[in-house]
Amino acid sequence: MEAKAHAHKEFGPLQYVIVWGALLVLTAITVAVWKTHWSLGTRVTVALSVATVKAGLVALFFMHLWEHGGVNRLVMATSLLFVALLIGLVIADNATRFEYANPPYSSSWTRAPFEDAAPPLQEQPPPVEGVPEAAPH
Amino acid sequence: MNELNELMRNLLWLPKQASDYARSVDHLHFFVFGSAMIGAWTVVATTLVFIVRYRRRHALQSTEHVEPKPVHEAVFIGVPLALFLAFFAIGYPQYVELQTPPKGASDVYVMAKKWMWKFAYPGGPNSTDVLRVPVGRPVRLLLTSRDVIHSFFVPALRLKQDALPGRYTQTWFQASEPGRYPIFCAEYCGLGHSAMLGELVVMPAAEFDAWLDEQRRSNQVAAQDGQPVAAEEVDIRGNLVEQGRRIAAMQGCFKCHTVDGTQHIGPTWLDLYNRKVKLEDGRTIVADEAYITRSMMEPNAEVVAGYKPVMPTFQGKLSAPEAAAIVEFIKTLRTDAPTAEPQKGPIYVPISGK
Amino acid sequence: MHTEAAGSPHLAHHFPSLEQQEHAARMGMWLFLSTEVLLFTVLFTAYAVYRYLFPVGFEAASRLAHVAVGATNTVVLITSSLTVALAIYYARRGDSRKTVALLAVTIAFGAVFMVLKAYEYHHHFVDGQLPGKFYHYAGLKGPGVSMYFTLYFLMTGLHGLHVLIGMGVLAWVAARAARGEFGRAYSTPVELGGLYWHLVDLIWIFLFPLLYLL
Amino acid sequence: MSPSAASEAVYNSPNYLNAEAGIRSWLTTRDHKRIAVMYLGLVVAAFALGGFFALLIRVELLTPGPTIMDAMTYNRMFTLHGVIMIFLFMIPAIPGVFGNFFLPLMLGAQDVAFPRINLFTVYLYLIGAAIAVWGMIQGGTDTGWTFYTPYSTTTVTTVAPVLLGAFILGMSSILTGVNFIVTIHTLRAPGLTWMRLPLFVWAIYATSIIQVLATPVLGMTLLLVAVEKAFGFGIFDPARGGDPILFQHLFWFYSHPAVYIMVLPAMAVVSEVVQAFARKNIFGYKAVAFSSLGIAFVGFFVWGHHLFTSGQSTFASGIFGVLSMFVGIFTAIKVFNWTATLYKGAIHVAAPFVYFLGFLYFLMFGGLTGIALSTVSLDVHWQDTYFVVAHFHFIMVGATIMAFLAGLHYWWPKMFGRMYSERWALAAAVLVILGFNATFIPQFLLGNMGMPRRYYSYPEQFWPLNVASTAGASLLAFGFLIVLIYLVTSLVNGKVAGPNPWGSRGYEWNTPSPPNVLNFPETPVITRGAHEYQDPPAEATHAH
Repeated sequence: MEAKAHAHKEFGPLQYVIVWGALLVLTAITVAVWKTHWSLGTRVTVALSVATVKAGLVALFFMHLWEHGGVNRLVMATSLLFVALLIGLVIADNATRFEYANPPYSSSWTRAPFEDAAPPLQEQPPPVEGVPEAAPH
Repeated sequence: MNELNELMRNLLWLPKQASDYARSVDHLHFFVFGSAMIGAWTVVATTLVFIVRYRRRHALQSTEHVEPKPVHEAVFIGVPLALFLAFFAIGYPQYVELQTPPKGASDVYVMAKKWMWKFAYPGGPNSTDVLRVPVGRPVRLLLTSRDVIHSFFVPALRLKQDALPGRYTQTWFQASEPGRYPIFCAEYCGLGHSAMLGELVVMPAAEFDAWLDEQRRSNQVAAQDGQPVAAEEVDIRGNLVEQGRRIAAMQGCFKCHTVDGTQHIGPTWLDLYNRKVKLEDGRTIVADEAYITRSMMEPNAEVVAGYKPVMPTFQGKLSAPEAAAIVEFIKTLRTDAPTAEPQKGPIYVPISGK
Repeated sequence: MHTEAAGSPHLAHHFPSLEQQEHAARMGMWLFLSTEVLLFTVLFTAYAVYRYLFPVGFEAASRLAHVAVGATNTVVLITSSLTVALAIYYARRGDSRKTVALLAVTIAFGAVFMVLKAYEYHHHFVDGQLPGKFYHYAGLKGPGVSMYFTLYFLMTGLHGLHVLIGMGVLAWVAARAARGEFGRAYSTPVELGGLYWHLVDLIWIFLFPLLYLL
Repeated sequence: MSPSAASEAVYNSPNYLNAEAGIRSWLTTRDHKRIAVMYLGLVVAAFALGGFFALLIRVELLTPGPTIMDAMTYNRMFTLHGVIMIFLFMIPAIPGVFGNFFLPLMLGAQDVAFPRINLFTVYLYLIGAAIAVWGMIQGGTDTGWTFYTPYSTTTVTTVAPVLLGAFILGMSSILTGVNFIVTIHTLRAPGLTWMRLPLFVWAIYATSIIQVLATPVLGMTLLLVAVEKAFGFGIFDPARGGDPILFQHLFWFYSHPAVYIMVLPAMAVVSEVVQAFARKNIFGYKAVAFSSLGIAFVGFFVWGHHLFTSGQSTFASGIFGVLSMFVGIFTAIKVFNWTATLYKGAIHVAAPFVYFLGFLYFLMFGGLTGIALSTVSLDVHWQDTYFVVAHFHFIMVGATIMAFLAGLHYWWPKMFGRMYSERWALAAAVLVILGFNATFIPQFLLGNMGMPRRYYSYPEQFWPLNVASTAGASLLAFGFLIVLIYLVTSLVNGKVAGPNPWGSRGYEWNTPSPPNVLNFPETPVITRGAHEYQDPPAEATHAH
């Protein structure tokens, strides 16, 4: 890549503008994908991958991790590791617990919970109603 | 083997083992305790030997530079790790067993609220603070809470499970020894946390079946929580004062209010009726029927001075006749009338405008 | 991995040379930024959990977000990141005039961001699309919907607070730059202020798809 | 590097205590040593306050029913005790006092990287402490230091000031951590490679990493609780689809590593003490150094072992359970290496060494009960009982306070230039260790019996052991009182210590006692590791 050739030099305005352009293009891509009718999984994957690439561009070039690197890269990598850890392990718990230990009427309550003797829960939830078809504005 | 079990159990002050599960957990406990003790005291003894053997002979004594060989560190890591993983390898399957109720276990619904336990069996029978189960049959508990997190804890079963508000958790057990065992709340839940006691009664299976049948047949058992007893039922049973006492007990009033004059979380009921009470906001009020009833429905509106506004509302949990019955019961609690002879017939005043 | 840092010639000097001081300051800033990342992680975790538990409610609720405004704001923040990066570039070359001008533009972009954000908030307030118990929008009801707005307001609110702080920091840096305090030898505050601003941008880069597009 | 090599000038220049006079000079100081002394005063005051509440709690538990206070007061009391001891004493104590004082000295630096921020942390500490204590006096929080939702969001007592106070104290802790990490990276003296760093520095480094990465999570979580309580946003509210277990995950993501924030500095101190009093280099330097980082790292993966009975999934409990076993290994490595350090040493049994032995004992038994607790099925019985209370008091009070006292006695002559009374010190050390055992061993047994924690009253069968525990606590309090008295009097009439009364070869002893303002007359050049006690000393031979 072009940036690699300048790895040991400081970036100039031209490089910054190129990164900026790339970020705008990526933003456009996310919005465009959102407008498609692809499956939710695909859209989530694309949106998060694009966000990660954008964040990487900002961190490496605007925030100079590319040139300075060293211990600061380690700091950032460590904190991101712990971010992944916290989110990952908490979700792992929610995804595998006793289904009715999750909040009532969340996705893990797959059927009507129990027989007559179950004490009633505090709030009877309605199903999600009035889902808008597309963005209202 | 059994003697060794009893010896270790008493040595460690553990309560009786009321299930096979409790026994196997204890055996792991003994293994962990024993190996930990051997390991730890070996280190302590080594330290003491070194202190004596290598005591300082003169002030500026020099020492040689000792570096460990890799094998030392490997042993330091390997031995405890093997032991710890062995603990886990035994303990985790036990935990999995506890989390996986067997098919065919009978269900009991456990509802915790400040500060009492309610147990409900399929088909309607329920009880407060006393959980009856048959010996030798698996029982699954489905726990929930009305307010904050509580934790259902039976030391004799080595079993504990939090009860979360608005959702269910589950656990199960199969008691092997008939008897009566205490139930504690193990998750801090406020003023009455330590008074939130219950009792597990393990009965012979036949006795339990008979009890459950009788409960199902009988109208004596009130309907579930949240479905107040109909007014006629109160009337039919006639003895309003006795009824009030029973309702008060079922609703858990005595967790906070005494009837013998002792100060507790809430004001005592003894001599409460027509007493002049000072409120938090400085007003003085006479505790008549209206005030007592208001205190059940909107407990934190007029709090007696010196008490915390911690009482939950009973709006929707007590019907008007039930509330009236409790008032009637309170009226009888007088020091100048030690023999509070239950009055006959319904003499409550219906509360209007509720 | 730490020996690598020890071997670098940078650390061989003991007395805090200007270079070493800059290195220390930059490292301190990065550590501080990592605490900011973990601060937001709490909200990201909550988002992940509730998004997982209430997929239908969240998807429906996110359609109430104003994507056009959000996308515009993304462009605004990305552009402000460019201007602040250029400001640092010129500060290092001792060009105070350009530095101040670029920082002023950055702050202006920040202000635009906040105004657009306020516009969105206003609409959500008017429609009753509010967090938790305040939610009273009749058009959409169901499990997880009010939780989406709880998280929406908490996440964008905390982010907005950071934008305001960032604007304050950059204004202070710009004032110092205007006094000609920075030059080839010393421009650390511009760089640190810029790092903070980039982080604010970086977090928005994730907030935008999570809150508007999923 | 040796005192004799230092220039004459440094001995004639004023030390840090006398350099400037007046309250103002203290309140605006940026000298890391003065900041450390201020921290010492503050944390000792906090400890006294927290200890006083602990005594009241023990007195209340002397009888099964109500003894001296009502249930509400009791609940506030244990909350106060927990919050003060953890946020105001345990977390800042060793980093704030010994970290601040000795980290730059051990690195051969003149100060920490950001001296102004260092002073700022003291003020943050004061502000946070003031808000929290004011809140506890005004409203009296009754949630316990764990602030579990939904209890904390529905209680009638005031919770917000305590949450805010803890948040501000967290900021203080974060900034201290950032400061130390940067200092260790950028201000090491020439020749002081990573593998020559004193072990104290390694452990403080590991502590700082946890402070920086974990504390923000707590701060945000507590703010969410405050927002929830004030506005009802419903993020943890079960009635609005919120998940109370999520709060527990977030809370323990900080609060389990926080345990290592409390114990790693203790390990830092005793690593120095054991080498100085055995006159021997550590056995297995790399193992001890890297196990600190190992604890810091793996310590982040194990928080879920606080949730085995909470409704957490069986799968997640398995992951957290097995990882908890690994975190125990790092502590085991340290214990074995400290013990092996005594081998072929020249051991002098002085007060700091007695505290080291106490530390080793409490850490070992506290640690092993910790391993037992993370053995998943055993935890189900012990969770939220007095067994847990006894376990973490063994680690926190046992290990950490022993190490704090070991460090205080070891470095007292360096910090203040005076010796304390060795005879009183030995007597107090024995008293403290005995009193501590008498307090908490009965609590292990109470936990086995099944007595839940945070109990205001209890059934009769728990009575005898509670009496024993209260008796032990009074012994313990008496021991602490003696320590306080002889240390304070030593400031006035203690023997003048001289630069190195212990003959220690730690880098920090190459300064006069007390050190002068700029620490070293000229930048020291490090040519050997700390605590090398061979003859001839390594520095005498480094010339060729």
